[in-house]
Amino acid sequence: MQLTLFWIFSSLMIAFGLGVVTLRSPISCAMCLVSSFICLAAVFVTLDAFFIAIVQVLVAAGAVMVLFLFIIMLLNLQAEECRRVKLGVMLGGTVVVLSFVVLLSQALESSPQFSKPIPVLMAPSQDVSMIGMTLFHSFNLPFQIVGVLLLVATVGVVLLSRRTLR
Amino acid sequence: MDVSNFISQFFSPAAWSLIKSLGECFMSPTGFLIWTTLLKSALLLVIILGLVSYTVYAERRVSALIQDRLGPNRVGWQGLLQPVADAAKLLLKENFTPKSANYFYFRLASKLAMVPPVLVLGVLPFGSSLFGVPMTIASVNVGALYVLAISSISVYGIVLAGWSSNSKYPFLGGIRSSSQMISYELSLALSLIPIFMLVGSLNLNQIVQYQIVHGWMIAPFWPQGMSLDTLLHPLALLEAFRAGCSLQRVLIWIPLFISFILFFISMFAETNRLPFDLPEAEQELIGGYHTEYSSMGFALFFLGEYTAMIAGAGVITTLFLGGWSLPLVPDGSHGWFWGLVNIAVFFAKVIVILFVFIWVRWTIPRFRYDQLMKLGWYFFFELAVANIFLAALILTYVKR
Amino acid sequence: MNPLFLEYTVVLLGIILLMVEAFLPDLDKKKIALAGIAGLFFVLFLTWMPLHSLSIESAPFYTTDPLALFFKRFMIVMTIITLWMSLDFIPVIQRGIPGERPGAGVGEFFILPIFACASLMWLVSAISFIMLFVSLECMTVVLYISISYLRKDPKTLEAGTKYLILSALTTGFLVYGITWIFGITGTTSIEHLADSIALLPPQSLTPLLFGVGLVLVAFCFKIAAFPFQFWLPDVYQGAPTPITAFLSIASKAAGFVLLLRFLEQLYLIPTLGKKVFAVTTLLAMMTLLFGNLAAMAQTNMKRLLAYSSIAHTGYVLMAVASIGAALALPAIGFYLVAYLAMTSLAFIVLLIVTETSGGNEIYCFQGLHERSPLLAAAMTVAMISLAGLPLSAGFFGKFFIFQVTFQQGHYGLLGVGTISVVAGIYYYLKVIKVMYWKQPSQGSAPITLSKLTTVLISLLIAVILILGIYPTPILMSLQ
Amino acid sequence: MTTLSHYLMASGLLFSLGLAGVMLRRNILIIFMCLEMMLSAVNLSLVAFSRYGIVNGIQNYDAQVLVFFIITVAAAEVAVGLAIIVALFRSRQTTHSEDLNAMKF
Amino acid sequence: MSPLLFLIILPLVAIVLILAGAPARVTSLLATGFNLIWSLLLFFHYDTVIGGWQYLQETRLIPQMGLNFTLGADGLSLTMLLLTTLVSFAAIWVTPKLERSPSLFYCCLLFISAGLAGAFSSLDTFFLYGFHEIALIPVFIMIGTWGSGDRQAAAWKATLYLGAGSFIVLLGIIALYLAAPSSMRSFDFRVMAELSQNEMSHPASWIYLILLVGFGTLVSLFPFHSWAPSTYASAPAPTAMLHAGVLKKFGLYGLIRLALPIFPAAVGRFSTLLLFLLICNILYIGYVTMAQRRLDWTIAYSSVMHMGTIFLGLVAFNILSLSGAALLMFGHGLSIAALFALCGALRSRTETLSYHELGGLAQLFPKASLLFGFGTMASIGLPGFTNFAGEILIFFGATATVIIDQGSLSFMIAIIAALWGVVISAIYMLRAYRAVFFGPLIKAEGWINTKDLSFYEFAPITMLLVVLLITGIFPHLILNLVNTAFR
Amino acid sequence: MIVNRKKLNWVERLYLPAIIGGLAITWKHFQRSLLGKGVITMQYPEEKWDAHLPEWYRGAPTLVKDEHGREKCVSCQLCEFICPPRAITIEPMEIPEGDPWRKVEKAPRAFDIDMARCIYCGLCEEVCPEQAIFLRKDYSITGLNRNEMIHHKEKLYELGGVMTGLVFKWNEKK
Repeated sequence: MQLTLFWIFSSLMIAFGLGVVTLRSPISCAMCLVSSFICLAAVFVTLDAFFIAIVQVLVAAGAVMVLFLFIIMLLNLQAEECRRVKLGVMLGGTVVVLSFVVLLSQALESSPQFSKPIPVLMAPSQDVSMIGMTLFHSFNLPFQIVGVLLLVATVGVVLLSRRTLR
Repeated sequence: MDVSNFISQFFSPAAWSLIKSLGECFMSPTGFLIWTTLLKSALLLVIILGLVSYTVYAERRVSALIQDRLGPNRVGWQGLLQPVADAAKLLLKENFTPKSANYFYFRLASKLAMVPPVLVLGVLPFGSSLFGVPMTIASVNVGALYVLAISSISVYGIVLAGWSSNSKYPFLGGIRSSSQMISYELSLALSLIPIFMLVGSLNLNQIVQYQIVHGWMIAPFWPQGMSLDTLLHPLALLEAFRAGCSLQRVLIWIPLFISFILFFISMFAETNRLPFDLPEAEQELIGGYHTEYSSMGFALFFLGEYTAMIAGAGVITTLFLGGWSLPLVPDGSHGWFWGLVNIAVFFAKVIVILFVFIWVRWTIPRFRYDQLMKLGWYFFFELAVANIFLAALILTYVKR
Repeated sequence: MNPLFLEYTVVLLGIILLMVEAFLPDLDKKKIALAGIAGLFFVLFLTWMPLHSLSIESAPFYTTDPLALFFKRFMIVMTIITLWMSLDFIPVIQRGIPGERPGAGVGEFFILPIFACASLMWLVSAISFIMLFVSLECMTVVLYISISYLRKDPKTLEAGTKYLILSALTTGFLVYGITWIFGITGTTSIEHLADSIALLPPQSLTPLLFGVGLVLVAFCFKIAAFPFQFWLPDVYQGAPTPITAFLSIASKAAGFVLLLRFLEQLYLIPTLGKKVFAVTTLLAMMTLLFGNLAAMAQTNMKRLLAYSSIAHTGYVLMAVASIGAALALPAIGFYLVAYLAMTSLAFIVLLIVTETSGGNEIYCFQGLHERSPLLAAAMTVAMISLAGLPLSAGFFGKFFIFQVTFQQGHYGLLGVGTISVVAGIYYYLKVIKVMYWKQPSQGSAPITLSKLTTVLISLLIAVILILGIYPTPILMSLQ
Repeated sequence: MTTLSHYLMASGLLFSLGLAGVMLRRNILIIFMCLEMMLSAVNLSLVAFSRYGIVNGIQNYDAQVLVFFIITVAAAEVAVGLAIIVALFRSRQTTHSEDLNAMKF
Repeated sequence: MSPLLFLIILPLVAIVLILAGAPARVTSLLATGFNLIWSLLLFFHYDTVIGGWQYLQETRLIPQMGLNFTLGADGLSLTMLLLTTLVSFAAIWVTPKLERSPSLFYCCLLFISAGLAGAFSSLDTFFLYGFHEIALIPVFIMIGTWGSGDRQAAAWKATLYLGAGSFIVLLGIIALYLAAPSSMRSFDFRVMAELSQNEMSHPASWIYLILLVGFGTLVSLFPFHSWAPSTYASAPAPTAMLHAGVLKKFGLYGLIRLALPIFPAAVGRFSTLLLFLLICNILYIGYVTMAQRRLDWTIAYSSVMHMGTIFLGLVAFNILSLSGAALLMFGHGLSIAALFALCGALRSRTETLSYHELGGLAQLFPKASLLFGFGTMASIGLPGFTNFAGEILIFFGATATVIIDQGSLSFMIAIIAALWGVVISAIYMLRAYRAVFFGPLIKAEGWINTKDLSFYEFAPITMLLVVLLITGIFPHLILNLVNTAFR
Repeated sequence: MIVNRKKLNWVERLYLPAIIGGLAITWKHFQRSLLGKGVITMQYPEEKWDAHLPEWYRGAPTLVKDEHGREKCVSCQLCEFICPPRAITIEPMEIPEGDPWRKVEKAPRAFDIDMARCIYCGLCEEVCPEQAIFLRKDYSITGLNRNEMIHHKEKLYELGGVMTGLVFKWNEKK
């Protein structure tokens, strides 16, 4: 069950990811990314991380990407016209990415800990309350900092996007 | 055993063993889960589709009655077959795509608009249990968040419809609608937090269970442990009320009631209903984001909108009005009849809320767009946050 | 006093000023800056209060070791200087923002650095990757906003966009690296990283190295070490000058603190440490060469300072690569303090000259001596110190670093360092040359300085010269 | 049987796709999207490590909290970033990275 | 408080006063004048019987590193300090009226003066080095702003060469410092020398080479000399006076203080190399000097060439030659300062110093002609001038080394070359004298000024030459002090 | 006259009382209608409003004949000209020799009004010099296709009938 779901959703996720990188129209890119995020959430579910999956959908797909879509529409971005392909950039990019993947696979092969089967969970997943406990107890300080971050970001967005400041 | 023996003689042994293993598969826990879930989904879908079409009908009738008219009353008795006729008309009309529209997204959008509200229904406990099967399609421990997440997804259909029509009015409607939905999602989500704090769970079933024990979220006084017997003894009744009432319970009612109001009003904005139907403001935008749609595309939008309304009403019922529970009515473990009664109770509550939706629609005029956004950002958002603090204070510092 | 109160005070200061700005829109914005400066001085004073230990929840995230305290003060001082500089920047801000009234958006320009200061103070205390990530992002977000603050100027926005993309990329690398380190060691603590690594089976080191590499890449982006420095000149040139100063000093120093905390742990694991330090040495060399050689060709003062900041990254990396030496940490600390004084001095002068000559090309400094002897003297002192000529703070900084490098026997690094110093003398003197040799261009008027600015400039000159003779207090506070 | 390396490889592929997008695409908005993709790839790795790193049947929720932080921070970053990009578009009428050449050496 | 501190601080105070608005020339004249008197007092107050380091003061800066701010002087330092104050006083006195920011000019001169005083009175290598480097920027500014000819190129060349050279010195110093065991590390060169003599510290001989290259660049030793002529030729006269007269001596001073006591063995090992270089300095540069066709270039090259002779004194490495070297440093400093001052005075009148455009100036400027004659004689090393005493002592010392230590052939060649150098210098100096001051008056119209030297030009040059004569006739005035350093 | 907007106090600014008041009003209507009271809807095909149609009701345009059974229309084509939606098409013809009404010279050969286009504005009636065209009370004009919606001359006269006692200026001529 887990395996099937994993294969379905992860391959979909990567396929949509490929769409983001290759499609020309920004709207299609954005929609691919949304789909990729939703598939990612499904993969999270196969890992028993329900809360994270939902947050991923809620924030990444439901808020962030809508914002993207908005901006694309607002700016009326058209599909990228075929500009001159810079061979050097293409080649460099491909090489960097390939070497990255090769490095990763070497890292994965080097240790047996990556090929263990999935461990069994003792209790039914209580991830919401556990994350809540972790967040508000032991991670209180970082949580406060995130609060400051959001405050600053709010101020900043108002400053940057108002047509004329009052 | 006899029966199975009797049946088995009609089949070859190989076929019989196949049938038997299929049956075992059917009754194994996983198999059982799967087919009951499918059945529940089908059941719910049927109910919802019926409900949607009759909501549309009700909308027309109620609006007529409020305006001293009669409304559709020709097709069938009192016009009850009107939805069927409407559906037939929509299906048979020409499905038209404007030339300058982006075909793929234009077609996709109408489907996308339909899916999320239906998905929301998946976690709603629409009944207690029937034959031991819980009447929730999926009992998720993040149910409430799931509802919010899915409703946040529903923006896409609208935005895409607006954009892909490649026309002014749909575009404006799409943008308006999505920004409105995003804005009100905040107060929608924040207004629920007092409930989560009180119940300590995001699971909708558990929230309903809590309400059965401690009383509906919008009821400050609740006779705890009341049964048919206690009704007859005034002292026991008093005792039940005393047990269900504490200072905290009374005080927490204030933030909960504010939550209820916030959630309710935000729901109007979230489902693009009057007085917040700016995206479809006919006078300004013709039909908003679905201006260019016809036939089935249009029907899907309509369906989506009303499903969203029903789902919203279901969420309100579940979170604030005790879900399928009604005082003194036992749950489904006491027999299938009570299970059915519970389902009926749930939908009755939903229908009452739907009525309020319609009632409000024909009472209150439309807001101006800037007023709408201001209301969302300057008032509801702050109120919701303050409400959370209030609830937190009460829960922490007032004795249970 | 609870050590967390330091940051809380700063954040509170920021919020109060935001409120004041929001509810008293007619207030003179200068007063906000002055209030900010006063408040930060108060916090600076608080850092010398006795601190007691932390609660159990915060202890795994936050430390108050001398390094953290030292850099907290560093950050506060830099923020004070930034605000102080910004006082002279008000007309530019007003020109750069579409506002209904002349004061619109000016107040926030003073308030944002205060939040950045708070996040930097958290950052230098971070001993957990999570804390590190969160506070780093907080600072980054403030910088995004501040860099693109002057929206009417396309250059600013371009700089903002570039910084945005590259910072986000950095974040990606950083977080991916953290993930791997967490995955292998099972901990997000930096403080106990070495202990956790020591318990690992040897075959786990390869994937760990993968994570370490990713984190290092991210840090290199932050401090602009060689292959990851390309964003820096554009960003520096486009950003508002006080923010450029803040970016080049505070954010860079923070990057070094993180690098130090991280590498300190790796240094304890010889198998891993050797590889990592070989890479660091190489990075230092390349950074030195690139920064100095590229700086020689610059004609724009801000770009020059940008490349010089890359070069200085190289010098500090020299000391980082020699982290085993006893004096390495004080050397880095002192170098960064010296860098703070001299770079901010240079930026102040640049800011004033840009405003009075209408550009930040080097030729705008022509005959500065005749327009304002104090400014010219200040710039000279800054340049001398940046070039590392003696009896200035910069000299002591370089001196300590070379000494540390020598001690660790990195002779190749020393050779590259020597070349860089000579190249450095060349391009820093170019500025001095323009100020003294050339006559002022036609129609440029003498520059009059406000009293506050004069005080700041004199203070910084004094600090540079005094540290050039008496570096002991800074050095002591890190030992 | 799914192993940790399955998840890590999926996440790594997504990450490198994002990286490729950042390097190859020219539209800043799409570059920004690719950055988001990279961050979510990281989240997958984190959750996988957290799920597979179970000690005594109890998960280490530190990683999931970190994921939560990453999502939050990324959202804030996107908000600010898009504000900047929109401001850039307003002043330059472009979102192409190649057109950002006001400052050259 | 060491009285030496006064020498450093007074010019700095004067700078602050000038920046605050005090009249530049008067303030700086007063400051350097007081400094001159003060250094004379110190010079004569030095107790030659006790010898060693006097006027000591030690301020601890970084105890863990052994970094202190130590002031103190022995005979050699006092001699150099006297030279500093003399030349700075003269330089400031001789400074003409300037069009562009005169106060900056005086500030720069005072800076150099303060730095030199600091360098010659510091006992810590760190400050020894640091104070010397102060001069770098003022020189750069002065040449670029008020220089003549190809001043910009000259300024760049000088600054980069000197910057690089001094940085190499710094590396050498750090290497020296690190050579000691970590508990005994110190920057005090007395401690360094002591440690190396007690074999506590093992500085490798390559450190000596580093120091040699570094200091050599500062002194314009042969392959590193090319900055010097152009700098002196294009610098304004006061700058050239201070730089060629005093600043350049710092490299030699540093070698005497650092290299020689700490690396006695290495000096011997690398003496052949050094001898080869100094022969080049004398002969090659000597011939180059003869080929010059401009007065300022001739004098500039001559100053490079004379360094060779002094180096010979250092290589010979006995008390005789070292005293001679010290004496020659003093004498050369004064004479070259006087010559540059005269050069400056002539240039301000004729705007050219090229031989074929000049001639017969003695008719117009008799005073200048007279003083130049004296300067020429001093520079050649005729008896009666300090230069003569110094050179003689160096030759004697070198010969003594050859005889006593069975010195090598190269040593003998060097001595012969140095003697030959005297002849070469006589050739070019006399030719210059003749070409400029005698013969027919070529051109007088279009010159800015045909008046003879004014008082403020005449007096300081005369002062320098008089001191040169006095110490030339009574060299023991200096030798008494200098010998205490090499005892 | 300037009417200043009323300054709302804070209760009013909450809008809740107003909303509740509004809901009460609509509820009242709903309740009444539900009980069948006050519903003013007319069940159309069964019930019609014909009896109540006012005098001035403007229905379909028609042509009328006079008391002699003669066409009043002289096909001057003014109505065709004025018709905003150009619904009227007139084909004139000469009145043949010998006709008693020959002095009028012209009469319509064909007179079509396209009822699919007609907007019931009444301009034709107003402009007609002969008062030959009138808007009558017919309002349910239907047809199964577009052709059926065109009223020809016969239909128009059939609907219009006879109109007497009005101006008939040609009578005095000749």
